[in-house]
Amino acid sequence: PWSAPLVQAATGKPGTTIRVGTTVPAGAIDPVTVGDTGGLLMLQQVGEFLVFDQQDLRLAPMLATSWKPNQDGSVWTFTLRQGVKFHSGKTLTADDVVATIDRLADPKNASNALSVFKGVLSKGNTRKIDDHTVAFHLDAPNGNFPYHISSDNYNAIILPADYQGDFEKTWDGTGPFRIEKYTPKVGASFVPNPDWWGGRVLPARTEFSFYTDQQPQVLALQGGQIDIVSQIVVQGAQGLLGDPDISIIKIEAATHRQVHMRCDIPPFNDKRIRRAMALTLDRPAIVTGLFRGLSDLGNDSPFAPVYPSTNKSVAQRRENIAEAKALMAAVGSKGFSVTLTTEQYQEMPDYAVLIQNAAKEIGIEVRLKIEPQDAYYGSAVFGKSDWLDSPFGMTDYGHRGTPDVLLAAPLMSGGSWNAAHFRNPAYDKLVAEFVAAVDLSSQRAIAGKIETLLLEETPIIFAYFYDFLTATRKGVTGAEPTAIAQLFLQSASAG
Amino acid sequence: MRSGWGAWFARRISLSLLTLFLLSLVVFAGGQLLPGNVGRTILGPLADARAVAALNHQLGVDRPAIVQYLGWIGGLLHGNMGESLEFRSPVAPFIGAALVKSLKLAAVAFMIVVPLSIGGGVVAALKAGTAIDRTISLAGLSLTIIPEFVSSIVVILLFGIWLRILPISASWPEGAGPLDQLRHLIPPAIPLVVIQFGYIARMARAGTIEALEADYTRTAILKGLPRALVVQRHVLRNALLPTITVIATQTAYLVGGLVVVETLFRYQGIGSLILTAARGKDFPMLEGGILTVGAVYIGATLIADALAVLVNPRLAPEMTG
Amino acid sequence: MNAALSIEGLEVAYRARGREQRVLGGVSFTIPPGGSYGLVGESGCGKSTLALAALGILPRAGRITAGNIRIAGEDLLALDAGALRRLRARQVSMVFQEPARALNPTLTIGRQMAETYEILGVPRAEGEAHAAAMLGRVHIAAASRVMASYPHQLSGGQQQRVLIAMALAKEPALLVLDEPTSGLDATVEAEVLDVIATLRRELGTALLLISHNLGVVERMCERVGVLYAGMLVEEGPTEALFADPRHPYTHGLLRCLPAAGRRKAQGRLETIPGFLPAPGRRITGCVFAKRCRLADARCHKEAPLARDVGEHGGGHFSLCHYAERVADLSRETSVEPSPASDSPAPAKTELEIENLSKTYVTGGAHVRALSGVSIVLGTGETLGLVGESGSGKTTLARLLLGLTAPDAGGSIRLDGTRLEGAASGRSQAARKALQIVFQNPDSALNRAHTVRYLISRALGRLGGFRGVRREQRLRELLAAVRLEPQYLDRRPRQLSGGLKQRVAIARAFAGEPRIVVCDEPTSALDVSVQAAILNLLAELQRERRTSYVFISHDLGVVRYLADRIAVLYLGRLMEFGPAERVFRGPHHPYTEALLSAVPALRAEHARIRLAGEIPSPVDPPSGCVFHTRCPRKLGRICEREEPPLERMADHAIRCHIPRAELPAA
Amino acid sequence: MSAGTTTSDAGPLAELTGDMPAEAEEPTRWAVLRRSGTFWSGTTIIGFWALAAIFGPRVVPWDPYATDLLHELAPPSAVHWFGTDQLGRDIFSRVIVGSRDILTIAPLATLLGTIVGTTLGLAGGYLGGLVDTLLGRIIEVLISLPLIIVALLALVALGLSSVTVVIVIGLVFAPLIARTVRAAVLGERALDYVAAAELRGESALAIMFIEIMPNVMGPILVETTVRLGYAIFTVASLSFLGFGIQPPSPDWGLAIAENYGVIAGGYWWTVAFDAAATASLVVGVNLFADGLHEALAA
Ligand SMILES: Nc1ncnc2c1ncn2[C@@H]1O[C@H](COP(=O)(O)OP(=O)(O)OP(=O)(O)O)[C@@H](O)[C@H]1O
Ligand SMILES: Nc1ncnc2c1ncn2[C@@H]1O[C@H](COP(=O)(O)OP(=O)(O)OP(=O)(O)O)[C@@H](O)[C@H]1O
Ligand SMILES: [Mg+2]
Ligand SMILES: [Mg+2]
Repeated sequence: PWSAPLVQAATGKPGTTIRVGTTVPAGAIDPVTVGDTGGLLMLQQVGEFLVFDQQDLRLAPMLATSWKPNQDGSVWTFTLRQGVKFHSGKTLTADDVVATIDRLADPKNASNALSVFKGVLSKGNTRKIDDHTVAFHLDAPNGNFPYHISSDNYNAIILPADYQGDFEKTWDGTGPFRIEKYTPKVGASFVPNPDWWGGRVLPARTEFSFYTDQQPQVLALQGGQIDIVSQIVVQGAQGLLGDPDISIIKIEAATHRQVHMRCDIPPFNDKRIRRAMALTLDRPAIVTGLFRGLSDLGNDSPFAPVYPSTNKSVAQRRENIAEAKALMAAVGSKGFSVTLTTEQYQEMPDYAVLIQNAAKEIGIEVRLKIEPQDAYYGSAVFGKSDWLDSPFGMTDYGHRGTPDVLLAAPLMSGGSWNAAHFRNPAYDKLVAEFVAAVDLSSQRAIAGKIETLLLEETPIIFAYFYDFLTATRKGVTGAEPTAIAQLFLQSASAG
Repeated sequence: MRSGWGAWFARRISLSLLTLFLLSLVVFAGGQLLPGNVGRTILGPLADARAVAALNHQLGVDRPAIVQYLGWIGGLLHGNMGESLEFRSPVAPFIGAALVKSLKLAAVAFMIVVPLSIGGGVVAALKAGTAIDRTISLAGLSLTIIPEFVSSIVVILLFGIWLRILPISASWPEGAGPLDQLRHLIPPAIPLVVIQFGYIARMARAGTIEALEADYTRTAILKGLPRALVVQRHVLRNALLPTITVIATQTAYLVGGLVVVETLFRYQGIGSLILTAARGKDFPMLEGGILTVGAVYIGATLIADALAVLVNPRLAPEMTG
Repeated sequence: MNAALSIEGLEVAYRARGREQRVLGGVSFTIPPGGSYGLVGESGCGKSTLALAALGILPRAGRITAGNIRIAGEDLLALDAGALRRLRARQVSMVFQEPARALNPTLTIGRQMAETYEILGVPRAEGEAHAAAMLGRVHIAAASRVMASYPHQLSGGQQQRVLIAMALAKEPALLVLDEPTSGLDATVEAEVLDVIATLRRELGTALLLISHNLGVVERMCERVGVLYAGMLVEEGPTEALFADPRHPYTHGLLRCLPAAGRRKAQGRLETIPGFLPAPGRRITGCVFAKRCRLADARCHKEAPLARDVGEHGGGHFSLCHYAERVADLSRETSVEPSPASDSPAPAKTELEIENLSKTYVTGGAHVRALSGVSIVLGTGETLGLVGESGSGKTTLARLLLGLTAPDAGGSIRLDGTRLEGAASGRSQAARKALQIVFQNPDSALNRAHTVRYLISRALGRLGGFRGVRREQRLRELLAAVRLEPQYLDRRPRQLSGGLKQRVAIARAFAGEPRIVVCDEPTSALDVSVQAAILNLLAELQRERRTSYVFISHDLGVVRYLADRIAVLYLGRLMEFGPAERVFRGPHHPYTEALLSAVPALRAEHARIRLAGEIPSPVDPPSGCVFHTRCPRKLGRICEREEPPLERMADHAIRCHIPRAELPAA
Repeated sequence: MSAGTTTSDAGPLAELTGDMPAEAEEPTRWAVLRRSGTFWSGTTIIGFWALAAIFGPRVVPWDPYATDLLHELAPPSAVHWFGTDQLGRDIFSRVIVGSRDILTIAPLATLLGTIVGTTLGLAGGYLGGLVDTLLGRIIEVLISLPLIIVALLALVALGLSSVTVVIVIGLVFAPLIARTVRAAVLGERALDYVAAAELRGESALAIMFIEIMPNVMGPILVETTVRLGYAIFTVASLSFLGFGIQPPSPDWGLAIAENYGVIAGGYWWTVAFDAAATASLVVGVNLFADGLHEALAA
């Protein structure tokens, strides 16, 4: 039987305490609202999803044992696992699933999953067939629907039907660990759930310490005060990469930066200039310099190499200054100056500097405006957000299990994250086709067309998709992170 | 003068309350300037606008600002500091915990720096002009100007990573005893000591030199008192008054201003609490945190002033002014 | 028996701004056991330095570069720390100029007194008893209350007496007093000096008394040394030295005081031109040569040696080549007597003050600083305002000028027109008409500005002068106050005290004022400078018919300048009338006491002692406010009824005693 | 002697002959300053960095902005004297040129704080009464707010730019300076020259700025130089926290923030030189301030 979302076999020593450093949860731990890595990591310690999105981006059963679409992919039916118990002792039934998903799809609920379900699943369309079968009636056919309610959708941990919004009191999930103690802003500890359906839980205890910054976590790991840093980025962790006492768990992911160029206003309203800009970047060098190679190259579309649906036959864009200059000349531009607005986050300032230097080659003078994240996003609606309003900007996007959302919101006409103000009916149509496609080969075919179109238009530069990295002390085994910063520890051992 | 104390305290306290009230207004007005809104901050930039609106409504931050402020201050008058918007639970426990932590760190820093710097300053003054004096003064000057983030990193690398003799996180494990807590507090206290040492030592030195040249010291010397007694009884009592005041004014910084140190040493003091509250637009938390720092500062200066009067009753008439 | 103090060839230098500056250049003198020695000289001549050096307590910057000091036979400079401490514990005491600074503000009086005994090994209880007894001997009544007090809770006079008690507690062989009374009122000063004299006699203590007040020194000391620029220029028995000075400097010092009874109408006061040389400056020849009217080429080249010039024996030394010719100086400028009118010529009334009161409210207490004062002042006259510290003199001055608003009810009329209470509410003309010369020129002159700016600004604002006219007036004004144009570009810190006060006077006169208030304009200055300033004021008045309100605690000075005198006590006008009448009497018992307390040179009159302290203006005594201290108190009536200000002609007295029975000089 | 004659040889003019008054002889403050080793060491250090800021870009061996991803984190060598940073930029060149922003922002911020603070201090101290009470409260309010937090909040609220940093630090310093100035003004206010000016009918503004201000320049100057040290410190701290100077500026605080994470990996040179530069500048300013202070106290 499928036991746990585990790649490595549980060979570690049982009964150890695993100490994890992670980002401090930004607010109350409520599965409905949580939207930050610290919070979702807490949810996932006690809660479980219907399906689990594995490191290779294929789905595995979790609380659902099987699922299938109807013919056109507009209705998906899930069969639930039998004999699963919540920590409170209650048995999991279809009612719990219906209530959980409906809660997340309800626009009145401050649900963080609302943007995922938008145009996919509406409130009231999740229906109980019997105690262990649930059917999802979608707004439109969707070949990738199971991903939307998988561990990819970190809000979608299954809660009891009578959940009151008091998660921090109950921590009532079905997972391998139950809460021991949670102190906001400080840390949390968990102990094994003896009734877990998946069998034996290896550690005796897990302890999470919250940090506001990566550096102290790195230092704490090196100082031996924690065993795992749940997520590291290469910047500031170069020291760990060569450290013989440290192991790095690397997961290929679709995490990336979108460098948008507004297609509706100068200076980037001509697609040749946008292409010229994209041609200045030496992507392999960037990947080496910023990520020590721990990254895939981007080809200016959301199709990351990690996605099975990505069409790899489309040629990779490379640095080509001559062509870029030619394009500039064709437009009659001798260069201009423009401000690149971006966030104070991870490697982004460095990347911005590299863009700045690269653009110089074709006479584009880039000024940098690097803001704190909240200032950059502002109110996150058009007209009140540097993110959505700036002519030239760079935004951080986390990993997604499928490219669907990334194809739609940032690029489709009227997309709510369409900072590039890109409007292309042909593209919109292709995306609709892609989303509805149920089998991989047709998905790949459509992907090829989309990739080609985006290379031609280049509203957004996707230069890289970097790997998700978790650092552990040597001797830590069995810890399994996901590319969205979850961390499964039921098989972990601290040696 | 005795009856003056009551009036003095009453006046000081009412002035302090006025200050705190103004402070809360300033913070509130300042908070309005912060970009974005709470709902957006909690749910993140990519969340659906309907969810954001729903959350803002739930939290009551879609009401007019003045209504929110009045509601908050009304609660405060009933001893209720309000609920955190981000954590959706009362702010008092958060602030209480952070305050205790900040005070502990400040106390440890003071415990190290006060004897060290006053001792240093006094010795420098007694040996004024000698090599000892110059060494102490120069050390003070050099240390004071090392930015916290520089000295903190040095401390972490040196004691935490290379020598491994001190923890690199200031947060002690659950249930740690006082000694263990102290061990955890020493590393973050070091940068603070480094910054404060020169400042306090300099004050102590100047005060001591002045008192050493004062007529009353001459009077004492002429009484034939042993030098140690002259210094202890006549010089130090007067010399250290300004130093006390200086130390008191440092509390605002030590209790609320340690963003860098708290971040680097992973310590959940008031400084980082205020900062995260501000970035999260968590207004009740922000108000509570800042008012707490304000109250600590005002309290410390009050105590310092009262102490000064106790030590030197001549300052008492000023109390009425 | 060993001398109490013997100093030989003492040289002291200060290190200032990286340079050594010699401030004492070979001073020698001896005080026999039980003897008393007075040291006089201009400010900055090294008096305090000498005292501090003699006891081995120079400031850090100071250093003894030569000479030796013996106290009761022991060589101070050769003693180790322990011996020095023992010597200090038993043999020497010092009382500093400012009592408030010589007491530790953080300890009670009792504690500080006890230390003296503690160090002598006296048991605690016994020490306390001794301390209380000692306080009794310096006329402190409530000894136990005082011992429980902190220094700031005592008045200046009490503090000084405590210090004296502390100094004498160990019955030292030598007592050093550095200007022990200069911060005190004449009445208090007299009492403090009495205490010292009595105790000294009883204990057989030798005394080194430093004072710029020649009267005090004359009264207290057997021998006097005159210090000039770190040199003892003359030294001798008090009697001989004062009667027959043998150094031109001493002569000048004695002559520049307004002698008893001398009035402005009788002519100028003697002055000593020039300034003290800067410390550390190398001088060839006689240090005083530059200021000396006897000096000739020899004096500038050849330093004189001390020699005995006494005709009466007893060791009268002078450091002058021409000591024998000093006596001739007096004859050159003898007083030309001019007819002194008894009461001022009837003048037009310039200023009329009626029923003026002022109550300060501080910390809930009401301080009645001035209570129903009515005074008139005629054109070209001087009103002398006298009274002890806190009597309300400055308050009255500030009310006149509009710097403080008076209580409702009173009025100030200038030439018949009523003036607004606050200067800001007055017309520019009214502001122009009333100007002031402050006590302390350092405080009164903005040290950031040049003399030119200081005076021009006043000329511009008050005189309304611009451009060339202003420049012209500036020159005229400078000439009027006898300032040379070379000073125009100096800042106050580059001027001496006397020059500064001249600038302040020039500024006050810039707008052709009708009335100038002078609030103790010379009390911060040396006597030699004081004379020049008084001369200047008198001349300006003669030239311009300006009226003065002249405040001073020095009755000698007031007598020299004033045409009318107002005596204030606790904010009440006790007496008001033409100067000569007030001085001659019959006068108020308080005036009588004030007059008798002045330690004038060779004064003959007996002193009247005022008992007790000045009462607090917060809670003044009932009836006649003076009854608590009045030596002529009649009885119950004085306690119950406030006497009216009784006028007889232009002389008013507030006393129950009938005029005929009032004292007269 | 008759009235008005001034020619007698014992007359007043004669009083003026003789020596100059003692004070005129003493070395001026400037002379004290000139001989102050402290002052000159400070001036030398500041001068060095000022020259580096002005001429640095023209003399440094490398373009401080040029990235070279193939030679990132190279240790100090003959080619890169101070090594390279994470983007392969030459650290020596960056340290030299890095004085630019801080040497513009810190003095400007200090100047702004001094001007505003002095004005507030003069107004509170001279006008007294209600104005003073209110200003006093506001100053206390601002002082009880930890500096770095005010700066952070203001920067978040007003948006990031060097101008904002100047304004924010200036305004944060203003109450501190105002407090010092006010205390000094209170001392001056009691002096008689102020009363004399009032008696001339001078306006409040004239009294504050023409009469009083020159006399409190000492404390203002000392406060300003001390604040300048703190300004450098604060600008560096803000850069470190990511709220100050923007990349790709070679600013020292920013460089330390960008690189301090890698020192544990042995790449000490990415931080050490910038830290030393920051420290040296603050030491320089403090020495300068100290020397000035000594001279003014003399
Ligand atoms: N600590 C010191 N450092 C440097 N110079 C000093 C110091 N104390 C005094 N002086 C200088 O020494 C000279 C003599 O000073 P001293 O105080 O002995 O004079 P004084 O006669 O007591 O004057 P006064 O009557 O004003 O008290 C003065 O020029 C003074 O400026
Ligand atoms: N601003 C003030 N506030 C409160 N009380 C004051 C104030 N100014 C003066 N007084 C009080 O008023 C009384 C009279 O003071 P004033 O200064 O007029 O006396 P004075 O005769 O000039 O004394 P001195 O000879 O010491 O200068 C004193 O008791 C003094 O303490
Ligand atoms: Mg003296
Ligand atoms: Mg007075």
